[in-house]
Amino acid sequence: MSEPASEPILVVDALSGRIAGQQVIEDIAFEVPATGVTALLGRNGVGKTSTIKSILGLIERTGDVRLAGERIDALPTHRIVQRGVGYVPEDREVFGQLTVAENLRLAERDAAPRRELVERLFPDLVARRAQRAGTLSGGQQQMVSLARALVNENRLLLVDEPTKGLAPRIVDEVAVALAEAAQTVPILLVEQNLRVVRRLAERVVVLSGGRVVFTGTAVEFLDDEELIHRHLGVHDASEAA
Amino acid sequence: MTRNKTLWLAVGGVLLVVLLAVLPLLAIEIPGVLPGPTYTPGTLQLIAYAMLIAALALSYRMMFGLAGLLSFGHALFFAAGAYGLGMTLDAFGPAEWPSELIFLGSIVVTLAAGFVLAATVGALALRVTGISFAMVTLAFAQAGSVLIRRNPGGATGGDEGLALDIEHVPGALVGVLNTRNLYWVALGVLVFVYLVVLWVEQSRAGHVAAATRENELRVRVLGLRPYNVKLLIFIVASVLAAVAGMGYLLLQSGAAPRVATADFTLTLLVIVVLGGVGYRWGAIVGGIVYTLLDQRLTALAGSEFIAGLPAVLRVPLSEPLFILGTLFILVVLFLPGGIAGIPQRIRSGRASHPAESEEVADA
Amino acid sequence: MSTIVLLLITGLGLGALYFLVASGLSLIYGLMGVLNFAHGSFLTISAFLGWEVGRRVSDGTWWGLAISAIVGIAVGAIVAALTEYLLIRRLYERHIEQALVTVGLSLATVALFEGIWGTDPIYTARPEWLTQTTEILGAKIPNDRFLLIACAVIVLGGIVLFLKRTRYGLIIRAGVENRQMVTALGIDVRRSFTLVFAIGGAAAGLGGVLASVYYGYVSAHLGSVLLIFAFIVTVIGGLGSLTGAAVASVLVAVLQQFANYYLGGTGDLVVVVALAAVLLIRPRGLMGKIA
Amino acid sequence: MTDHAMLSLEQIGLRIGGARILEGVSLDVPAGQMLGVIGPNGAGKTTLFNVVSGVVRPTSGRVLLDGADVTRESIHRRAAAGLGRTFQTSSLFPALSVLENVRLAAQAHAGGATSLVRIPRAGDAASERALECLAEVGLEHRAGAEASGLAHGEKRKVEIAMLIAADPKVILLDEPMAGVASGDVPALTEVIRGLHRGGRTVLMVEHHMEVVLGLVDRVAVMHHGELLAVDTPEAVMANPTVQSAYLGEAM
Repeated sequence: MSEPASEPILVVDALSGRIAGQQVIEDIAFEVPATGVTALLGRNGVGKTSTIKSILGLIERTGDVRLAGERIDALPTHRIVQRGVGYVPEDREVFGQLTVAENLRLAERDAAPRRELVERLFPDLVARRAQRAGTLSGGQQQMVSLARALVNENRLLLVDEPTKGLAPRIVDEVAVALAEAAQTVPILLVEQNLRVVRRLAERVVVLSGGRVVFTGTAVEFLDDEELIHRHLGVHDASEAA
Repeated sequence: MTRNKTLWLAVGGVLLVVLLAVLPLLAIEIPGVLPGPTYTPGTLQLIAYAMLIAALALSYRMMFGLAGLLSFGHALFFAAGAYGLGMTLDAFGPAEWPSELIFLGSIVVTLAAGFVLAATVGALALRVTGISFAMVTLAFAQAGSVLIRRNPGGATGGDEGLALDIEHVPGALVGVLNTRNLYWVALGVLVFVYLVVLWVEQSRAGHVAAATRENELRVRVLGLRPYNVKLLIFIVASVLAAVAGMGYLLLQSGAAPRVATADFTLTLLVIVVLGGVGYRWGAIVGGIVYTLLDQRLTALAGSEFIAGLPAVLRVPLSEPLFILGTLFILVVLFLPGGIAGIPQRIRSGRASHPAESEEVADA
Repeated sequence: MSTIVLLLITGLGLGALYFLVASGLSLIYGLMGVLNFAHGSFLTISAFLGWEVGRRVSDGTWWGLAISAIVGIAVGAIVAALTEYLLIRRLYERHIEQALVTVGLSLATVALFEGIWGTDPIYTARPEWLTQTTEILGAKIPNDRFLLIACAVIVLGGIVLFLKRTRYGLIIRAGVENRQMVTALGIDVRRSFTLVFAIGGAAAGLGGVLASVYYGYVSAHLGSVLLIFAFIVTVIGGLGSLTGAAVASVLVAVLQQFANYYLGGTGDLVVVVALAAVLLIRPRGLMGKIA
Repeated sequence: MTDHAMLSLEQIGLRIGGARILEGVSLDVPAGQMLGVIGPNGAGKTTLFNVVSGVVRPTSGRVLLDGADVTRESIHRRAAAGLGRTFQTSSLFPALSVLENVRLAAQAHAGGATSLVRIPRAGDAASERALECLAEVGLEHRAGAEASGLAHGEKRKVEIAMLIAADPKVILLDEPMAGVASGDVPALTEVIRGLHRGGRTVLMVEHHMEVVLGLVDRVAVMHHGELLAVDTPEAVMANPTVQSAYLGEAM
């Protein structure tokens, strides 16, 4: 696919993260171009979620992280988000006691939130405005979580395993929403469903052992059985197919 | 820890105990810290009291620091020791029995009662964890405190406190002239409590308790029941508190209802944190520093120097608890390892103690 | 019958006091995980300053009481907000240390109050109506009970409206569930910490002034006594639940009154037993969130 | 080896709130078998382990350990009855030494672990046993180190040593390779193989396919809280349903 046309929106260098004093990622360096979807791949436990959380300052971190050229690695989480970073966490993390409408209202940062966009993408949520988010299905909760990020004008979206544990039909809906979002905002996507990756991502960054081991285009990676085998260890399955 | 270092620590400890034991025979003066030379009853009384509080703090630290049990009811067991012994001495024994037998019998009865109380409260309170555990222990202690103030059947003396009935107390432990003996009793209590705590911490149960503090689920998947170990630690710590309480009754010739209050437990917490939760001797240092400060600040509050100050300074400075409370806040904010953590802090340049990472998590 | 009515309404009045203290405790714990031992001190300082100002303006009149209440609310809010800002915030996310700091603060401030106002209770003057009684179903109810109940209902309603209708209320409700996710939506959740402390402090401040009406005196230990019961109420109601705190306040206070009357003054003991029982049967309290 | 089921799951279901976490999971694991459990994130693998080890009670179904119904038993009773497990994130007791960690497991197995009277000493039976177990995973030289100071791969090995010391009949390994540097994988694989060699029954959740395929006798595939297939590794890998579940869809 296309090479990054302009300045990358996010530059990560020498990023290390710790949880409860324990190093979980070490010396991570990669870039997210200003357009399209960049997938962050790697086996379970390799530190993908920790990388996202480190960028956001949700866990203790050191390193050099720049959003559109501006250092953000010393900022508290809410300031990073205020600079235009949308976040869709692993496991949705909707506020279960709050209604769908309240979940969305809480997320609105902009003076003119993009409510129509959200309503168009997730018509299901409009019907369930007054329902408590905790009573929604997993797929609907994922819609809420995505909608919370999409309701604002962002410069970057960090999306962590949006299809985890979802039924195939819902996976499709999520992918459609992300594809639409990617038209206007660059996305850093953690995803284990390689089909979704193939459909959405232009570039991939692969982690192993807490470090970046591969950076390149999605096609380059996904078409290389050897690379997939080496870094994700799921190669045997597709070969046997 | 290397064998050599352990040996040196043991030798140092024995020397310290010997020094403390001969203190009443010496005339050491530390102006500003002690009210007078070390052979005088007033000074001995103060140091003895400090040692009993240190012993109590040590037992509290075993629960909080070793097993991670944040109890707000430890005062209950100290009070149980003090009031238990006082009430048994009052009520117990036909006069024809020899006094020594009654005295020893009373101690045994009090210990047994303390054990039963600890086992009951512990068995119930440990069914919950975290803040809930703290609250159940607080509730039981509060019940004890209410009972003592209520003075059922005139047994506890209510707000007036309970005066020690000296009829069956050995003569050597009664009166100002015998303060020296009471001092040695207090030293004995402190050494006894220290050795028991040391033993428990080194024992298999102690290791399991430490493991439980760090990861209870992990202990359970090993096939062990954390409840049993925590109950064990709770009972031992509580009975030790009762032992210190008995020493307190003898030393003070009575018991005040204050020692049963939640405030008193909070004071213990302050002492342990002030001294340093991560260290056994932190509790001892905390207990002694706290008691001496409390006493000396009270003396200072009554001094002419303070009386001459303007009200803005005079009022706060004449309240020892204000100064101690403030000091405590400063320690928590700026000295997380407590007093005992200072050397470690200087060595490594960073501070930590075992309880630091634990959160008050609701069960 | 009249005894039961009297006990019920008196219990409601006492429950109102408990609620004014417990509402703040519960919100603070729910949002921040901080067990605030200094909450009693917020109440005491408000009671003292409210009384000091009120008696200078107009002692023993409604006007004076109103001034006292306003001063009490303001003092409670300011002192609580300062506590959060200067002490609690420095120990962000370290819950044990945060609780310890409030323990230190409570010890220090009670001592300070004793130094300033002495250890004995200071009796206060009240508007005359409050010292009289009203007969309901044959029971002579002291009028101050009605004032307490009315104030607590207003406070409860106010807090509920605030939580339901305002953006900050929304942030607080979300924060009680998942603080980290609130910050990840670009919201400075710490500002709502200060706010919650201020609200809790204001409720406690009003509680302090009303406690001086209920008991007829102010003293350095006013807050410490109520705090113990407020803790009990908070835990029984479920930490973090405002409704739970309200329900438990009434239950505890009414239970206490009935036990005091029918079981020979054992109210305190019965409450303590009730706490132990609730925790052992239902550790998260009546309406607490699942931890 | 007999082929009676050492561990049986009968129609396990779990609902939390309205969400269906597990549904109709039935599985027999014969004694001495090693079973791999695979499936995408969120499929319910770890939850299944939690149900088996007693951390979570199922809303329906039964768990049988060596023929005995343990569905209502507590965690520690199941463990005492011969069920051992590890966790996804390494979970040693960080402030205790490596030896103390393993010794706790050895004592738990031998009994008297919570004795107040006995003080553990170098050279006593439990310490010796702990050292043996550490030697089996090649970590006896780290016995004195504080557990929190170990490298990640070493921690994993200590956990295995604890399992050896506790000598369980059935072992649940939850992603033993997670976070382990790829260079350490072969050594750790060998350690796991050793664990199985004693005739123990082992269940293992793992994303490292080459590890799973090299070790296990059978593979169970989970998806959306259900068991999709249980078969030999080769057959499972050739199964198109598994393909699409695991990789989204065959590419």
